[in-house]
Amino acid sequence: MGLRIKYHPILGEDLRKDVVSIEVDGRAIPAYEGEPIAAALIASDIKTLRKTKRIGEPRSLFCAKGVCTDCVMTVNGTPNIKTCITPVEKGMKIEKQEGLGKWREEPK
Amino acid sequence: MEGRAQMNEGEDIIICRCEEVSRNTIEDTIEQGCDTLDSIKRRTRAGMGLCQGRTCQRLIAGLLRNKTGKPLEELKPPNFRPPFRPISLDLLAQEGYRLRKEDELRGDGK
Amino acid sequence: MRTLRFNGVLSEEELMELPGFPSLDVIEKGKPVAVIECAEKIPCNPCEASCSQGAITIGEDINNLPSLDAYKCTGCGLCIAACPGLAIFVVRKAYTESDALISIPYEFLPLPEAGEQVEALDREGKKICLAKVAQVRNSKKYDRTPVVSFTVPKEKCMEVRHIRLL
Amino acid sequence: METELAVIGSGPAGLSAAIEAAKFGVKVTVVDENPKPGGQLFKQIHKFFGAEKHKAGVRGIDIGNQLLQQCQDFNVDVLLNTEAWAIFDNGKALGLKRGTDKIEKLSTKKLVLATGAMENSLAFSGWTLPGVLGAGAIQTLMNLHRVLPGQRVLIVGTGNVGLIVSYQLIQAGAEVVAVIDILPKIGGWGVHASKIRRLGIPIFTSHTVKKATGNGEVKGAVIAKVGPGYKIIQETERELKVDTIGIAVGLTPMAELAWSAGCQFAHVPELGGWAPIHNERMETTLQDIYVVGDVCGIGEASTAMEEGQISGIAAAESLGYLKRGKTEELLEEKRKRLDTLRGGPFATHTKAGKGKLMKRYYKS
Repeated sequence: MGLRIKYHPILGEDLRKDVVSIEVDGRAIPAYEGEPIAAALIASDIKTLRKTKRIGEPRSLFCAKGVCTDCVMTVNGTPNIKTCITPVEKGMKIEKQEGLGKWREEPK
Repeated sequence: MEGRAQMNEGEDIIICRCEEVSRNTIEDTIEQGCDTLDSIKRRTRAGMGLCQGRTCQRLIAGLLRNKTGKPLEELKPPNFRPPFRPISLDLLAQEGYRLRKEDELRGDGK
Repeated sequence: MRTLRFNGVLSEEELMELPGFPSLDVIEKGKPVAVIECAEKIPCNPCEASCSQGAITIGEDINNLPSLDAYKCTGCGLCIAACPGLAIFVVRKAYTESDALISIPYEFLPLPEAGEQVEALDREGKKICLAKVAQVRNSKKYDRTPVVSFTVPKEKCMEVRHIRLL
Repeated sequence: METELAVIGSGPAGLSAAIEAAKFGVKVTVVDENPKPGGQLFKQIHKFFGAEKHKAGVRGIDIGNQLLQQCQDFNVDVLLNTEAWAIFDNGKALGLKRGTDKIEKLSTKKLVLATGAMENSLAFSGWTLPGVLGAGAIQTLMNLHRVLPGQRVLIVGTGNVGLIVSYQLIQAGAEVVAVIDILPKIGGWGVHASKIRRLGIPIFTSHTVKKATGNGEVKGAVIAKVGPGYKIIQETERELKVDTIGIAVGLTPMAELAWSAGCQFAHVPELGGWAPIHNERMETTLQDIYVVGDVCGIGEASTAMEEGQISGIAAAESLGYLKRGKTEELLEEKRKRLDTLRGGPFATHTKAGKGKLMKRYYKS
């Protein structure tokens, strides 16, 4: 987790211990429970969060406050989830969203 | 300053990130006579995506001002209509149904 | 142009005009004295309250520039951490025969330790000489703005304003 | 759900409004779409300017914690993960979406909109690449969530946000390769500029970013000098090796709820564009709706808190919790503080802009 800020002159040491595992496109990624999904992904150097519908451009976090919707991903089968303000929960299944995304066929 | 220096000259770049509408497309539309944010939105979908124009509206207003000379005071944002945040129709319908049931139970359903 | 508004660095002329800048003969005398490099009318006055000697005055309108009474100033350095703009330094030119002691706010990790050799940087971040850390103060009162004091050759004392760890 | 005063947005303005009204007994409900309250306060890890008597020299994060404590002390209800997606009946009812799957209606007597602002965009070739993001977004990511956006950063814009974020990137352990601005002068406070200059960060004024390079993510930034008319001067282009480009070119009020409710607006460039018209009590042209903080003109956290308090007092009076005489006395004190905070040369524009908004209020 090279982009994690463990020690900080103002914020002090990061003492969070509640590391959980989330699944991103089938790969297990460590994350802190409750942090935004996008933060966990960027910390694991996953920058591309979705591909656009027309040109297929990669996109990532842009406004980080739930406004621009560039960070939307498919979370537990639901597309268009703003990952910058959606907290990580243990075992979440996250998929890079292609275009508008697909709803899972049968909601659980 | 506003709007003027927000992009470099003569480049075809994406302006509306959600709907992937380029500068050229928007400028062509303006040349064809669209001179409000609303008409550009209807014509090109710029500002109609998930973010509802929050990211690109200012950029488009800048293009409009540069092309038409219209002052920014005259470029009102298109109408904001709810929902202001993405919300699934399924959820809305469920709530509508629930509220109607409630009204019926209270006996004031219309 | 080498002025604050054009490159973020106060020019010598700009510095000389500041009411918080002690006169050069006070500095020359060598006692520790605050150097307040605050040049714009910011609505801000914590420095005034931080000074137990009443050496810093802003007055009723908090937009006023801080002015320093260099004769009242004991160079205690409490204002260094109190200044939200990190624009106050303490210079003691006659620390030893050859060296001046400079105190600066330093909000970075790792913190240097007393005795450590570091690079001394000017207002543009350019290395101009070496410095030796004398003291690091980081009490609760400073609220996470540690104050680092270090020695540099006397003649550099009005140029050096930051350090970089080696 | 029912309340007496609904506040949308739990930033410095919204929380201050809520606390002030609750102090006088008003039942207050704050709504925020974020999982944590505080708005942009908790990413402000620097000490604030201001009057020593009123939280100057205190870091934004600590002010945030003080406000949250006060919310508890005065029984302010704060609904998090809650989006206000619609506004009905002249602000008397709100459509809320709570979490991902619950819709609820909130009825209220008075409404304070403290929805803040959105960062302005800057369109250049490659600006959609991962690695280009708002400077405020960088601040959120690193100071709130403790993750760096990258290792080597170019900041575009020398306003206070650009300068402060640059300093904080160094504090967090990243490298800031340069800070550039298309204007010939630095936009933000000199002390913030000096802070990063002595760290060795160059500031290039009269420079623009021409493009972000890289395939799939940012690998570099081509910057160039601009001449008259902000046109790029040929042969001044050079590429900086960066993995992150932070855009800090100002803010725009985020006021769609006020638009949709039917509040009247004015275009005031000094305040960041379109802003809802309001009076000295922060009332909009619609009775019962107040606007405070960045949503009615880009300002500082300190002024946002004063505006919030003013609206809280005004709302408390109109709900019958405060007598007219006492109200005027309290408001006068807050207005004086606002005037002082906007008394310096850097706030002349904001002050003029606010004057325009209020003039329009009395015309309408």
